[in-house]
Amino acid sequence: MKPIISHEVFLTSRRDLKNDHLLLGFGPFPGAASIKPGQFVHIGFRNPLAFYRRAFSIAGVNTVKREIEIILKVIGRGSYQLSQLRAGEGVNFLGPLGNPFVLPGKRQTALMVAGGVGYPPLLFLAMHMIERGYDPKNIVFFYGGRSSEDIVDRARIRKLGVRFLPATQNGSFGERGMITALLKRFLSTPGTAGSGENVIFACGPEGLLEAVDRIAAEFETPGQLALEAPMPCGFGICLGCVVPLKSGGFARVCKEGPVFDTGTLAL
Amino acid sequence: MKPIISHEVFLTSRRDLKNDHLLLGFGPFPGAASIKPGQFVHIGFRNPLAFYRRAFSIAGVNTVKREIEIILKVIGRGSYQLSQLRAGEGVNFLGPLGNPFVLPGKRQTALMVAGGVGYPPLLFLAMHMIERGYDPKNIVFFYGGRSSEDIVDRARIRKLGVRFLPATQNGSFGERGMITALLKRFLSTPGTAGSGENVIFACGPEGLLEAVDRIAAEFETPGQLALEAPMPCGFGICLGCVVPLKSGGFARVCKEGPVFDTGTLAL
Amino acid sequence: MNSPGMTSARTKPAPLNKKDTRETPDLSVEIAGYRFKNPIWTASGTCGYGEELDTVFDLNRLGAIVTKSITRQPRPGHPPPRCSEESGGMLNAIGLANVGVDNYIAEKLSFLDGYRIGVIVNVAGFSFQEYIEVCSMLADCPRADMIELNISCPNISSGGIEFGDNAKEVERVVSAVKKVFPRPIIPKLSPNVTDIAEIARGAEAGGADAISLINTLIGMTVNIETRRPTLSNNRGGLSGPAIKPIALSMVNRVYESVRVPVIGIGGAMNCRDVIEFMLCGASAVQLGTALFLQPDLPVIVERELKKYLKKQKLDTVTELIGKLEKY
Amino acid sequence: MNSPGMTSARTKPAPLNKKDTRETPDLSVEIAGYRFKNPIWTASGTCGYGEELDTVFDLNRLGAIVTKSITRQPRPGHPPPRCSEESGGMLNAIGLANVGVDNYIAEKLSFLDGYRIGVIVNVAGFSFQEYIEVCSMLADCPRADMIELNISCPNISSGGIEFGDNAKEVERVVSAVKKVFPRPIIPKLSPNVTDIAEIARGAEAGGADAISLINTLIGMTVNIETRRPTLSNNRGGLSGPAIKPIALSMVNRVYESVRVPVIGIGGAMNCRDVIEFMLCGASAVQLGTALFLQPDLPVIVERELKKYLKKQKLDTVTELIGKLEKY
Ligand SMILES: Cc1cc2nc3c(=O)[nH]c(=O)nc-3n(C[C@H](O)[C@H](O)[C@H](O)COP(=O)(O)OP(=O)(O)OC[C@H]3O[C@@H](n4cnc5c(N)ncnc54)[C@H](O)[C@@H]3O)c2cc1C
Ligand SMILES: Cc1cc2nc3c(=O)[nH]c(=O)nc-3n(C[C@H](O)[C@H](O)[C@H](O)COP(=O)(O)OP(=O)(O)OC[C@H]3O[C@@H](n4cnc5c(N)ncnc54)[C@H](O)[C@@H]3O)c2cc1C
Ligand SMILES: Cc1cc2nc3c(=O)[nH]c(=O)nc-3n(C[C@H](O)[C@H](O)[C@H](O)COP(=O)(O)O)c2cc1C
Ligand SMILES: Cc1cc2nc3c(=O)[nH]c(=O)nc-3n(C[C@H](O)[C@H](O)[C@H](O)COP(=O)(O)O)c2cc1C
Ligand code: FES
Ligand code: FES
Repeated sequence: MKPIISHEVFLTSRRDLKNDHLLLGFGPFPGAASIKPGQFVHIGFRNPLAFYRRAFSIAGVNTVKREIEIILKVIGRGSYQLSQLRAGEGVNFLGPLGNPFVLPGKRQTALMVAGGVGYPPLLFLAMHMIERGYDPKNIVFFYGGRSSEDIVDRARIRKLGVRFLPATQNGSFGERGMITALLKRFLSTPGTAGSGENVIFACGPEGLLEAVDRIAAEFETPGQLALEAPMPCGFGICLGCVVPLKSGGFARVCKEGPVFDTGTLAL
Repeated sequence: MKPIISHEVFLTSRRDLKNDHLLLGFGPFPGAASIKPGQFVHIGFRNPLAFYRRAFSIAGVNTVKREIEIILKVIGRGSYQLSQLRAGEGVNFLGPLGNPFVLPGKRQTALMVAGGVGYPPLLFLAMHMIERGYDPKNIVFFYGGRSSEDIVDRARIRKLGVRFLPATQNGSFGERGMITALLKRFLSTPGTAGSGENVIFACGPEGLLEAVDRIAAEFETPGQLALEAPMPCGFGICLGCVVPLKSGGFARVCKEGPVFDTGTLAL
Repeated sequence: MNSPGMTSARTKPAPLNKKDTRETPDLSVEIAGYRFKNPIWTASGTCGYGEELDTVFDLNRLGAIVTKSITRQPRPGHPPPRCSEESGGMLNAIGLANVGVDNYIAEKLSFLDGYRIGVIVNVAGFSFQEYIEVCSMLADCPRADMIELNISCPNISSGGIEFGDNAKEVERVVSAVKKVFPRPIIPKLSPNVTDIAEIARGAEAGGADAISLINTLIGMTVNIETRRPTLSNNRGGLSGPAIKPIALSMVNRVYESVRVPVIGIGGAMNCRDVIEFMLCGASAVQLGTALFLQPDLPVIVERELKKYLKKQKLDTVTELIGKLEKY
Repeated sequence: MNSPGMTSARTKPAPLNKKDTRETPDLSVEIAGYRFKNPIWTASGTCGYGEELDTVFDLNRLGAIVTKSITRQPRPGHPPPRCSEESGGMLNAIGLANVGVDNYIAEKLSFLDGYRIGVIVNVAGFSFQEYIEVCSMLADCPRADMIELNISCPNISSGGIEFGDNAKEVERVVSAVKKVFPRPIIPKLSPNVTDIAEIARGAEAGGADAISLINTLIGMTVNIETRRPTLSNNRGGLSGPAIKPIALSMVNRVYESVRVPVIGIGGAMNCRDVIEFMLCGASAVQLGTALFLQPDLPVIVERELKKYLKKQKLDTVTELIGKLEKY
């Protein structure tokens, strides 16, 4: 088994995105270069306000500075405590944890479906692919939220040169409606899918993942879902983060996941 | 019964004294003007690192700005959390709590005996008396610690014009030895006591208070001791902070104290 | 029933035809034939006899106050250290320090005279006789609306086993005090037992009008420098948020096991916790250790509880009681 | 005794003439005739079967590992949510998810072969028969140095009352498994009982070689938006620092009530806590929930324990055991 690194890292950068979202950089993290999109870190504090550690998808790496980026939305105790960190203050990173996304073929079209604060691992996935020579035009970035406010970090997404398809439930930005409805329409419209086959990558709230799972089945499109679950340990020892499998039994989100193929989970 | 004020106050000033001591100012506190030396505030945090509130002697008031000063030494969770506060951040003050020192007669000599971080209420007492027209020469400020490091805030004490008699156990500042030995020598030396009678005011570790209590009895000198005790509530409802009385039974440090006459406690 | 602020329902519940003039949402709850203006009470030993708390907020805001355990004779309590700070809570071994029932009646109870709140007098004892004596002395004090019976006390005559450890003993002591005290009796259960439901049924069989739980859990910690326990009594009682899950589970067990109302106690620190207790079956919730950290908490809970009910479109707080949807 | 890393003392304790070559301070402890290199163990259900933890630190640093409860058949465990985060701890209702004893022996136990640590296999069951079957299968596995018996399981045949709730039942199940397993048996006690000392004496009467405690406390919490319990099993077990005072008190009670060694469990989060448990009477201490927050904690505790002993001028950690100075 690959060693799990428990490492003290320090806040190196901080950028306020809008709507209580923050981009935080931490380093030095020796293993930064080998981190892959879909993996996460489990963050511990010296004087934690909450009891568990908190898991955050890796949203980017700087392999030169050996830094890791995460993007978070301030919601409760854990994210609040992160938001209060000052430059140079330390936290403990346990990671990288979990299985990454499996990259698509270079000629496939990657349909990334992000819901709310589920976008960070997909942003990382897109950047990672483009760095590795994937054509940005073969990436479609679906990004849904309740209103315009929820669609943050637009500039960075646009700069990648991917096809950006936002949707909001109140229509205040992008299409009006659920992002999964947009995905479905996309898949139903002949010609829009580009030259190759499609592969779906999704991360977001439970409802979104369920819908994507159904759509992937309906359109016989392969897909990968990045799950979240409360994680007491984050590295497989507590059996607390399980998700039921279609085949019966359970899988640990932190260990067998957080990325699962569509069609495998009993969502 | 006087109302207990539970009040949100904000950090308004901060000065690093040496040896992990900090002077913090908080306001606005409507009752600031009526606060008396010996009283304390019980400080609560929004996201406390420790379970109890933490009690701090009031070390000074600014009645114009309606601000309260406390002086703390960073020791554990509570004092650490205070030390991490940023300007403008809020805490909850419960107070002013407890009974103040009873001021001496104007012609008496006030022998203030401070041990380590017990000096803040005595500093406040000295300032308070001088503001009220007491002659600084009638105040003798005994201040003991293990080494020179422990004797902080010297400039402010000297500026008051009081007689400053420090002592350290290793002799690195002031006299060598226990501050209570110095007090005893002072009381034994004819003439040093000034024109009037003496009254002792003491605050510091348990050993110091015990010794002062004995010395006060030996020299038949009236005295007042400001006690500390772990305080679950700070305002008399838990009965958790008691100290045994010579007359039998117990007194609550937070309610009947924290200031007690010498000779009354079974230390 | 002549206690101010409450409507007796000994004969029958007060006609509720003034419902329309009641505030919405309505926070009042009925327990043992009495109507309390809200389900927010303070727990015995954490609010003294009321005087100190009244300097922080107007006691009239409470549904009821449960005063510090009283015994036949005054007790000084244990020597310090009596309390120790723990993760998510505290240990206490106050040692039932109290002024004794005579002084209580003469000095303390009268302080509460003017208040329109329920006054529940918590009574402790070290023998059957002591419980009976204290309760019968309170029978003649109309301001003592109800008695909460602290049965987490060692029964000296039976070798120090706690009354609350045994369902038969609980039944016996409850039925004995029922005979001498004409108003409701609320036994307060100890959580340090194998089967809380059995104890609760014992209390009910003895004639309990309601049941409150939980008292503290027995605990101990050690100062590793001095190698001594952190309490002079060696052991103490654990309270605070640390015990909330245990309390909720027991409240729910008891709610499902008896027919009398249940009063929830244990680690409630905010309005969410109070709602949790009510969903688990509590008709009222006592705030205890939380008062040390935030003495004006009852007022805050009252406000937030109303907000929650409005958001949930509920007219009355009673619609929460026991409405947990179990898996 | 051929388990690596331990010296058998079935016949007599290994001669300690190599004392001078031992490290000072000496962290080794002797329990049930075995010598463990240190008193820092990991608790069942919080360290899996060891594989994952070994990626964080070298398992050889442990005194012993206690593996996840195994049953006769594989069990998938309860559906999610299985855990809920609480103040100072967590609730879990994993539901004894495990690979079953066959797979355990075939796949999991062998992983620990190369390690010079004590391997303590935790066994759970829903009937006497199940305990006996699983334990007798382990009898032939030399790597299973000892068995820890998880008796906090409902006894299906006696209406679901937990084995651990009744001293007679505990005695019966312990003496039954003693007959089929030739090495030490350590019953692990449930704290959800009125008199832990009575249960411990039952375990000792059944032939327990040591006693470990405590398992989790029964608890429940509620999501006030959905009105559902936070766990699919409704109730779960409370662990973490919240329960430490309860655990210490019970460890001390049991230490004073039996002659066999006691293993302390419950909310130990750091070296200070481990020392508290030892002062209360524990010969070894299991780290549980703490591993989720700080998986390399055992290594840190080992280092700090040595420092503490040096500062206290103690040559061996055994000088701490039970050295609490009570009031
Ligand atoms: C693999 C993984 C990746 C994640 N990546 C990100 C990310 O990139 N950006 C981001 O903002 N957040 C991410 N999260 C969510 C994050 O871990 C926190 O749950 C979130 O920040 C809210 O925590 P809080 O302490 O602020 O809120 P609180 O409300 O105080 O705490 C959340 C509580 O809810 C529980 N919980 C319930 N549902 C979930 C869930 N779906 N996930 C985690 N905990 C849950 C937790 O156990 C905890 O008790 C991720 C979670 C996981 C498991
Ligand atoms: C009336 C009063 C006035 C005080 N004035 C000052 C002051 O002016 N400046 C200052 O620095 N400190 C003062 N203290 C002490 C202060 O309240 C804290 O105890 C101190 O800051 C250490 O707390 P901590 O959380 O940092 O350390 P920790 O070690 O984390 O906490 C202290 C712990 O020890 C317990 N404890 C043991 N002995 C005492 C004791 N003598 N007093 C309080 N708690 C104790 C507490 O309950 C708590 O659990 C005062 C205490 C009291 C009661
Ligand atoms: C300092 C203190 C003193 C207490 N004294 C009493 C008492 O005299 N009688 C009693 O029945 N319960 C007493 N209790 C128990 C509380 O009433 C309550 O049952 C328990 O603390 C759990 O609730 P909490 O966690 O909200 O505090 C006391 C609790 C504390 C913390
Ligand atoms: C997630 C989890 C799973 C557990 N599984 C088991 C188990 O399978 N068998 C067992 O005997 N105890 C089990 N326990 C109980 C622990 O071994 C330990 O007794 C308890 O958690 C108290 O210690 P702690 O507070 O240090 O965690 C489990 C505890 C947790 C938190
Ligand atoms: S969080 Fe513990 S197994 Fe996944
Ligand atoms: S701290 Fe509660 S009575 Fe003094």
